[in-house]
Amino acid sequence: SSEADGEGKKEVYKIGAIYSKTGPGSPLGEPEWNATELLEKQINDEGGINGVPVDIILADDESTPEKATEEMNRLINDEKVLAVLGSTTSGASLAMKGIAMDSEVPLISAGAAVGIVSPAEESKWVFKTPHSDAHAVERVYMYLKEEGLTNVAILADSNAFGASGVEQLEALKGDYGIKIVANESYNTDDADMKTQLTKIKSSGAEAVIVWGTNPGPAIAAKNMKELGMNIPYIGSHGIANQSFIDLAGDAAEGVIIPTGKLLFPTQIPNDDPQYKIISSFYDSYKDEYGEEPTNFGSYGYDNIMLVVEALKSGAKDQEAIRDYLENKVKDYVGATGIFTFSPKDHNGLKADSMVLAEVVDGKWMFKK
Amino acid sequence: MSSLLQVKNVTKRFGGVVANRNVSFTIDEKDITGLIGPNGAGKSTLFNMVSAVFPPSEGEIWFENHKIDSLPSHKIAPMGISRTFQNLQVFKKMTVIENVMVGLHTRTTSSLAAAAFRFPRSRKEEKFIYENAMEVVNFVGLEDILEVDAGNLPLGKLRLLELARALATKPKLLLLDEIAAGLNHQETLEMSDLILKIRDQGVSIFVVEHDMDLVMKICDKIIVLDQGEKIAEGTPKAVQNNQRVIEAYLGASDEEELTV
Amino acid sequence: MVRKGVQSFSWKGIAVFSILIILLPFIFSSSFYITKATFAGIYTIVAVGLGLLMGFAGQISLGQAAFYGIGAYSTAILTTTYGLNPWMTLVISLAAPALLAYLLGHTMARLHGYYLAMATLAFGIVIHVLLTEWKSVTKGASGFFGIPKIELFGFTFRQGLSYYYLVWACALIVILISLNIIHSRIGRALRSIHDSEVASSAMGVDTGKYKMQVFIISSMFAGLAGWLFAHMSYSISPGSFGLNGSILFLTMVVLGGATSIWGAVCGALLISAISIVVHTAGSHVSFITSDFEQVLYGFIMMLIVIFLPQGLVPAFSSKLKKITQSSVRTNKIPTIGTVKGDQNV
Amino acid sequence: MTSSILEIKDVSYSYGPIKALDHISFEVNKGEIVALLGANGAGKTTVLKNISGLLKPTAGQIFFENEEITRLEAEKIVEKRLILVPEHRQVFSTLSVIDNLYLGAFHHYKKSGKKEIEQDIEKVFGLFPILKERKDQLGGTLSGGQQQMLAIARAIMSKPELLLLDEPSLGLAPLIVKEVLNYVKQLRDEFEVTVLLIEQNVSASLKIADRGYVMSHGSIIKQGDSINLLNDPEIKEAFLGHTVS
Amino acid sequence: MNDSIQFLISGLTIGSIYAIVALGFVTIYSVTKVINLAQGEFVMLGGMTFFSLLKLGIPYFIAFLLTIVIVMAIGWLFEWAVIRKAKGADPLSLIILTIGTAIFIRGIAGVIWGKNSVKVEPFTNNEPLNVLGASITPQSVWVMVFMLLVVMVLYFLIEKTMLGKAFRACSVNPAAARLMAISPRKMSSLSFALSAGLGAIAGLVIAPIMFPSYDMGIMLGIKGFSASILGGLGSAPGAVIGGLLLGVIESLGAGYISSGIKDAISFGVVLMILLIRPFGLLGEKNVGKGGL
Ligand SMILES: Nc1ncnc2c1ncn2[C@@H]1O[C@H](COP(=O)(O)OP(=O)(O)OP(=O)(O)O)[C@@H](O)[C@H]1O
Ligand SMILES: Nc1ncnc2c1ncn2[C@@H]1O[C@H](COP(=O)(O)OP(=O)(O)OP(=O)(O)O)[C@@H](O)[C@H]1O
Ligand SMILES: [Mg+2]
Ligand SMILES: [Mg+2]
Repeated sequence: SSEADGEGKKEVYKIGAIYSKTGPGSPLGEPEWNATELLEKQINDEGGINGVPVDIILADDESTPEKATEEMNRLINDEKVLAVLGSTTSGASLAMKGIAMDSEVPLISAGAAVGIVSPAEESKWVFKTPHSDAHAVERVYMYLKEEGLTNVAILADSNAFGASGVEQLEALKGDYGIKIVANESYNTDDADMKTQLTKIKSSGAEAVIVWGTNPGPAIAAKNMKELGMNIPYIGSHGIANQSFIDLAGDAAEGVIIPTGKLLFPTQIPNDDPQYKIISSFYDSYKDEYGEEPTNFGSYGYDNIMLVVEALKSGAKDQEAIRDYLENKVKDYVGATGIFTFSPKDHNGLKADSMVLAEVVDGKWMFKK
Repeated sequence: MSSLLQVKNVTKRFGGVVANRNVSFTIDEKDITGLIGPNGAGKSTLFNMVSAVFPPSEGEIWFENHKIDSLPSHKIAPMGISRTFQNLQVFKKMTVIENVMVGLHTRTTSSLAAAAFRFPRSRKEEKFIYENAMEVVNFVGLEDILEVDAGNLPLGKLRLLELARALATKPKLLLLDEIAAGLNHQETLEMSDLILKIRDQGVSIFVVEHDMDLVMKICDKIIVLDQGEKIAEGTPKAVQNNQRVIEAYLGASDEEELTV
Repeated sequence: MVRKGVQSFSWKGIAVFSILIILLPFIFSSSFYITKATFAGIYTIVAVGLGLLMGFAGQISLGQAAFYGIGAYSTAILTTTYGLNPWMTLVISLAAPALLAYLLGHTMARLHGYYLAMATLAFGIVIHVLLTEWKSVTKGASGFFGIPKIELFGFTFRQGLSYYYLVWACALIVILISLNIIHSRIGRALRSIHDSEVASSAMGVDTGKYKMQVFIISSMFAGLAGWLFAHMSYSISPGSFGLNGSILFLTMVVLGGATSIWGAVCGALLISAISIVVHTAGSHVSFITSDFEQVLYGFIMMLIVIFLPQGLVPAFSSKLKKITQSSVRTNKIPTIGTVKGDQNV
Repeated sequence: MTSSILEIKDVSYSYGPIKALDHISFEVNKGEIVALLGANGAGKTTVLKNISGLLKPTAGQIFFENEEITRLEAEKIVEKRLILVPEHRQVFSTLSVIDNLYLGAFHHYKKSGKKEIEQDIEKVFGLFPILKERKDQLGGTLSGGQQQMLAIARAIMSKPELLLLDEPSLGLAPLIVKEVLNYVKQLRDEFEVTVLLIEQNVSASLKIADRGYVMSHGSIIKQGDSINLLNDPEIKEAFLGHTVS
Repeated sequence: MNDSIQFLISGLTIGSIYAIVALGFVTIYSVTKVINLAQGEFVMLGGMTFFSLLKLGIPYFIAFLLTIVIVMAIGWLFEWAVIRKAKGADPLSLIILTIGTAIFIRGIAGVIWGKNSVKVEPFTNNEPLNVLGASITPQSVWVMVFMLLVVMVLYFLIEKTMLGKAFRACSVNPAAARLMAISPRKMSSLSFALSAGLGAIAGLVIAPIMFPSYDMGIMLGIKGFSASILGGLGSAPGAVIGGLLLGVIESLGAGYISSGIKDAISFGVVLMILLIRPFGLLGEKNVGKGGL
């Protein structure tokens, strides 16, 4: 991706991107990585930004903060990039945040943890695009409230993704009058969760919220069926993909999740402002890689597009890009949602960027 | 003359096997005491208890007014007991001189911190260790191979090295377990001279040995074990002529038999 | 006459090494290399401690990353949550692992070989779970963030050259201390334990005591490394202190050669070098994708063990000795079937 | 005419830079007991290890029953019933005495069948009754001498044609030494086992041996009938002392 | 009450898997004294190969057997191409070697099969059975049946046959073993093939329970290793007891205390047990000081 180097002083916009292509975060990082590669090509094929090509230097942090630190230093000091995108996991993103703040380079993360951008005053150079877990949780709680379910159980992955979800589930339960009657967790590579589910079963929960990425939630769904539990199963946006349904099979039926709209570009109403972006991104991604981009692909997409937006507007250095992001991104329509950044909010999404989906006949269906 | 080591009614069991049964004896200062007996009589076991490798099942062992039978084995050397091993236990990956220097461990005291920061005291001690080790090495005659890794030495040298290492602790009582095993005649002779020389420096010696020539030549007193029990004790001459000993151990003292 | 094994190591080795360390940033000035080298320095500190433990006390640890983590989290929590000065928390970062090692060492004194490995592995996992689950203190799986930088007389150590020199200064001190130890009576006592524990204790070496002392020292080194790591990064997360980390340290020591202090140093450098090679290969050869890096990494590890089974330093010790003078050699003799103790690693 | 069962031709061996054997040649005839003598480090053990295949000569050839075995693996050589009782016993320390004995019969286990092997075990128990008493004790917990007995017994279980014994009397009580050496003689006389023996106990070994070779620094410096060697003044000087005790 | 039975059944199922993996460790260790930390990768290869064969349309039972054969061949190859080449290495270096190999195999698996989990159909109809109010799937029963089968065969092999004695002889004293006409090389190859086979079986029975993926070997390897140590290295029955115990403690810990710290509980218990029994539950103490 750095072929432009040899050809003298031709102007290019250098942007760095660090995602977890390998390691435990790779199910999340791979779509982000792919989306970034795809967009670099698309942008340059269309003649670059105001005629200037972009050069995105992709680096794999192997899901570790150490590698992320090394790559971050390389991108900023050796490659002298204008901005850095990533990383996938919260741990790596936080490590990169420290460097971004020190070196005054804008960073747009795809990590889940709220700490990456809050408090915003202490995160001057850092932004993030993923649905905040808070939004996902609000969506879920709103639904539960409508259904009249108040006693819920949590079953979450013990990794950063799960932990971040649990944090919000705990934080927001009061606002919706929800009672958490069981709070269980599992390890990413656990083979069986019947023990946790048995506990949940006896806890009197009216619904179970499972927070994790594949294959854990699929195992949970299967185990629930085996235990004869038929209380509603609410998942996270981490399983907004076909492979969850493939793995869980029958057990996936009726599972409800909060998700970005990228999950079903054809089902969202035509008049949805995101309709165009989502369907074109979805199609080109699927053409290129033969799989669906998932919610994580949309983070990769928005991360790069936000920087492109800044460059388009004429921002030419780190400072200007940051300022643009903080002050000029208003009602910007992305793949994940509609962003409005401000000095107080570096995530910029509202709960309505998420919708609910349900598995019906082995397919994710738009619920509301 | 006072007794240095007292073994009182010692019994040792390994599961069902009784390796030593009610054994008592004493070792006197500046004496060479021999311990003989058929294979499996319990000699090494007795040795191991005196050197505190494991405690007796019953009975007591006293060394110079201290009861030592339940001490951990590393507390024995500082009291003045040192030993060699039947199945050699040299430090194979260390050089000859280093092996001997380990023997001086108990005669020095500098701590880990002193060593870590190279306090002057630690450096002075290092010098002391080196010089004393050299002295012992010269004494047993290993000075030509100071820097050879012990693992590369032939058996004869290994026996000497074990001896040197034991001597480096400045023992009052030296335990030698089959020190001449595997040595040829010439080497055995040299070894017995060496042992006598060590005794002359005032060290008491306790030997287990199957080489009767050696035993009879150097020992002041001999103790005979059979099936874990003491069956005889006395001067070499007395023991040699003891009928029980002949039956159990020596066999009819006749070479002719062999050539039948 | 060369007096090997006597506390005789010259300063030459250390001097040459120090000069190399000082000059390195001028040769490889890119930020990437300096960051790598800074991490390598931190790992060196842990690896040297682990090398002491493995090569000299003959004990294996599959939980060294736990001590590293305790050092890091102690300082992170105390400086961030309680606002203490990093220099003050340095003491805690050293003392907390030491205390834990002391408690643990007593209970582990009875274990040998793979059983000891298992116990340390278990300990490592328990600590890792604790770091992940004790959310009110450690902020859980996402990581602890907002750790302040170290300052000295108004100078702030930030990632880059200044931190590189800070880390390597610490590493040099650690190396020096370790060299001093192994060339002392205690070092010899330790090595003797490795060859024959029975004979060693018959010579009056209190094997338990020295094993314990080395265990504590190695945990303190790991704690120091943790302290450096925490203040280098803005954040730390439990993932850095799990089994992977422990295995990484173990790998460094084994590849470099456990029987020499320089072995651990070289091991730490080697691992970083391998990852640079793999990284560079990745950016030049198109089929070495990011996914392929692990394959290559595993492959190189295999090659090193196969072709240099004693580790890098012992294998090249004759050549290296000219430079360092003080590396302890280990001439492994091909003993045929000596009846060894059973499970001793 | 006696035929040679073992022939060593010009064999050399080095441990890295250390030359342990320097163009050694000798032979052993069928039915003989031959003693290999020499000071510590002369290279005796190295010779036996080369013959048994544990070490491979750096030069030269070795023939067993007129067949070259120089490059054969140790485990194949055993199958030809050329059996070594190694220096320092080498019993299987964590296996019981009886299992040690069974393993001696490993290479002919299928051929001989369980019954015959059990009979053999009874036979060696007859020779070393203590082993029978301790048959379930672990090899490593036997006393030094008991281990030596076990090593010899195990070799007998292998049904040797040619038995190589490396210091079999090491650590044995005088009474047992005599018994063992007598048994070696008996093996030869009754079972026609050929024996090549290393002994520090030179006088005793020469008494049962027919011939002997004397090694020094990796070479053979003397050879001859036992009687001649026993009376050789140099040998007396070096190994036997002035008075044969 | 029902809960505790459910916890127990879950624990036994998962414990049986640990046990089979642990038996793989035992097999190799009891011949070569090598702790093969790539054992978990054999399990992964079992699961993933089975998946691929099924996807190719090969009948279920044939795919099952074929998987075992293929993984055994890989185990044999691993010994031949890697372990055997590292002659002079001490046990610790060998551990690192096996870790390196594990990373290598995992890396290749990641390239071949991708990073996603896959799904394998259960052996038989998988309608859960009801046992004392707790539910157990037929596949869990299969897991236990295979575990028992494997341990019985292995126990017989190691304790009762000449081959088993030869195995143990190689581990105590390979040079002396050669003098008994036992080829430590052959035994070593055999043990690796055998233990790869065990890994494959573990992978096969577990595939329908957990969704196999290229990196499932790490966790199973560690748990299997722990189980084999807990039971006492080298002891086949010990490995089984260790595995079951580990599984049950984990499950009860998650059930009655907290699922978040279930690993801390189970490994804490392992630590305790080792302190009381430093050589594992059924492990034999080092040989006494008899021959000093
Ligand atoms: N750990 C043990 N377990 C069981 N029996 C043992 C153990 N150690 C020693 N024995 C037995 O105790 C007896 C005495 O053994 P010991 O080693 O003391 O004999 P020894 O007199 O030194 O014989 P040798 O001259 O052959 O070396 C032997 O029968 C031996 O088998
Ligand atoms: N593994 C080894 N590495 C290096 N040198 C060795 C090795 N084994 C033996 N040697 C050397 O080879 C020479 C011959 O040794 P060997 O063991 O054959 O002698 P030996 O005649 O059997 O002596 P002993 O009577 O002591 O058993 C000796 O100088 C010895 O130091
Ligand atoms: Mg003895
Ligand atoms: Mg010899």
